[in-house]
Amino acid sequence: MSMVVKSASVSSASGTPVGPFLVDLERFRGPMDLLLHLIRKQDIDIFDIPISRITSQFLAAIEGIRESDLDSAGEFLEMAATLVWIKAQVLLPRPDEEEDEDPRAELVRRLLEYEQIREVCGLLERLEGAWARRYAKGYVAPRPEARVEDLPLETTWEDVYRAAMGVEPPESRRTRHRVTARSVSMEEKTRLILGSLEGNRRIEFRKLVAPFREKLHGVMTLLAGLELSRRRRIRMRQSQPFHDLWVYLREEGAGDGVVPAPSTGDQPLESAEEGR
Amino acid sequence: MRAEQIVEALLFASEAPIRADEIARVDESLDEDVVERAIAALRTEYLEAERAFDIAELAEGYQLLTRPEYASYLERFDSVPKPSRLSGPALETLAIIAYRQPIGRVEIEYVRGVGCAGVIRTLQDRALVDVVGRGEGLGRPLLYGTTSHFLEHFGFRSLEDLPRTEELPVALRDPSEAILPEDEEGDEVDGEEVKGEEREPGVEP
Amino acid sequence: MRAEQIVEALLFASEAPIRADEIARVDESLDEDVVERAIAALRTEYLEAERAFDIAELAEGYQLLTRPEYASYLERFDSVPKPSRLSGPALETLAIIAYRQPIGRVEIEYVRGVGCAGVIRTLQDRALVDVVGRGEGLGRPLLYGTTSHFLEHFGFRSLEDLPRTEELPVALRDPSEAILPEDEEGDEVDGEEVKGEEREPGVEP
Repeated sequence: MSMVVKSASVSSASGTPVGPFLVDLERFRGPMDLLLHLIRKQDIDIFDIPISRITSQFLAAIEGIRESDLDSAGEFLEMAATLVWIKAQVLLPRPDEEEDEDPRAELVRRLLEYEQIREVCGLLERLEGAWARRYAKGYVAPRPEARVEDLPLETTWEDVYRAAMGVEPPESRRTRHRVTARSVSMEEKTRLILGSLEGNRRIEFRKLVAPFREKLHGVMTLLAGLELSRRRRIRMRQSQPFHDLWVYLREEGAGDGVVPAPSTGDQPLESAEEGR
Repeated sequence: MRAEQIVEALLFASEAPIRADEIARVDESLDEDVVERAIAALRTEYLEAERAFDIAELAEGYQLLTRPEYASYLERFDSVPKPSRLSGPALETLAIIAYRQPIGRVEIEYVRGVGCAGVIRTLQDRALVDVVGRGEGLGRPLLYGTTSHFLEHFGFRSLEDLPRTEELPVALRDPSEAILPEDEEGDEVDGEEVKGEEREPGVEP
Repeated sequence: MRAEQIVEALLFASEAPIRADEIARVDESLDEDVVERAIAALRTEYLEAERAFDIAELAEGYQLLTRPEYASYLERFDSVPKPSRLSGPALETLAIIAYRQPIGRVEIEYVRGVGCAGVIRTLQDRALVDVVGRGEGLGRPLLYGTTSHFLEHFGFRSLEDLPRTEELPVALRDPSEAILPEDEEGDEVDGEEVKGEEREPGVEP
């Protein structure tokens, strides 16, 4: 895929200075790889991930994904949505009926597993290299090849019958397609964002997602938000770590960087990466 | 590294006969004469150690080949029937044909959700299924059914013997149920087939 | 004809590893024990005579291969087929399949965080993995496992030989443990249907 190589720290439209965190997306095999890199590079305790900081850094790193790459970038955006969600879970005051599992736990487990896979890859790569140094006999004098149909067939009726049991009736297949049709469109989320900004200067991203329980809504809302900010209809800003993601309407014809900075000390998303 | 060993490694791994001058090019320690002498030395070694192979001198160069007296074993090895089994997809396709015959390819593909042309051909090669007629619809599609060899192989006297129990999926149990749905589902099958062509440049040459 | 010679001829002529019992079938004078002893004797002979090749034990069989120290000479040679190496994404996917088999595509994608359909097909084309069954869940997803060619490619005798570092998390060691959280499943399947065009990021050039 032709994901644009853009470092996380390339300045934003408003001329935010280049930060210390250079990330070349093309080096990464996917969101897990990127996330693991961010964590390992900063010597972060994987069991106590500063989710706010990592989320900011991750979002900053994928800023450079071009709109034309939206399809292939979906994996990075989905991870972004997951991070934003986890961050929200961590921040949300929760009714303390019961100690819930740390919202980061599943992510940590995935990261550890992925890291192990990468480790195993290293081992396999070395083995592959070692065995590639051993060559088999390169030439075999042509001999008559037995035709497949001449070989005795060992398949039993039990095999066939077992396969018969696995045949899926078309009925259920039909249902499945209906169930799985993507029900959340980006246009829908675009309308939701713009609609919510009618009469409001800004709105919290979390509020846009809150009414919907599925992760997909979060992903699509984030996608729509990114698209709208690309089209310069809105601005997304994130505050200091442990603050929320705010969506601002950009006035028609407004120049860059004229959105008044709110008194809460919010700053552009692009530069929220000073945590090193 | 002795010259004999380098020459032997090259003769062993090469896919085609190679000339002495070609061999000589792989290392500064070699020239054509050295290679020729190494080949002569190897031949003597192989003869004395009664190796099953020898270096043949062909028009195009030298090549390691088994000695002719082992040919009969090699032929026997090839003709020793290696038992083969049907793959998972072939089993599933065979089951669908057995229970729903006569049935066309499009219907089979609809039930399985993937293209089946290759699998059907394998089953035909195996003489387990064959074309038994043509359907009514557009293009008069070929209809497939099981063969007498199918009955023989699985030990049935007739198709009546096929077990038909309640646990059998509906798609196979009820021959009256129309398998093919409306056209939009046909599109699904198409889509799957297109997907089958997709290639991934994930391997280095 | 000595047993060593027959075994040698067969090993010499075979392109892939062959099992002792397969070799034994070519002649009444042979049985598995005789073949194993002949292989041991040949190994000693090759070592003493400093042959450029020896007998490797892999994929539950035996194969004649050059010794690694000749690789640099062979790589310079046109008529020696070049081994091709797997890309990073392909290795990653293969590793997951190897350790978690049988495993479906959705689970693989959950571990890697990226779509894998194309990479899986590449691995299938290279005969390193294959469909080994169907899962229980929605849509009865195809399950993948490694092939005997996978064992050959990495020089394993069996899956038991897969490297197991002490730190491998439980999820890696225990294939029975589900890695998909319940509620996520719907979304994943959904995504899979939509993503017909999915490409693989991070394919190395």
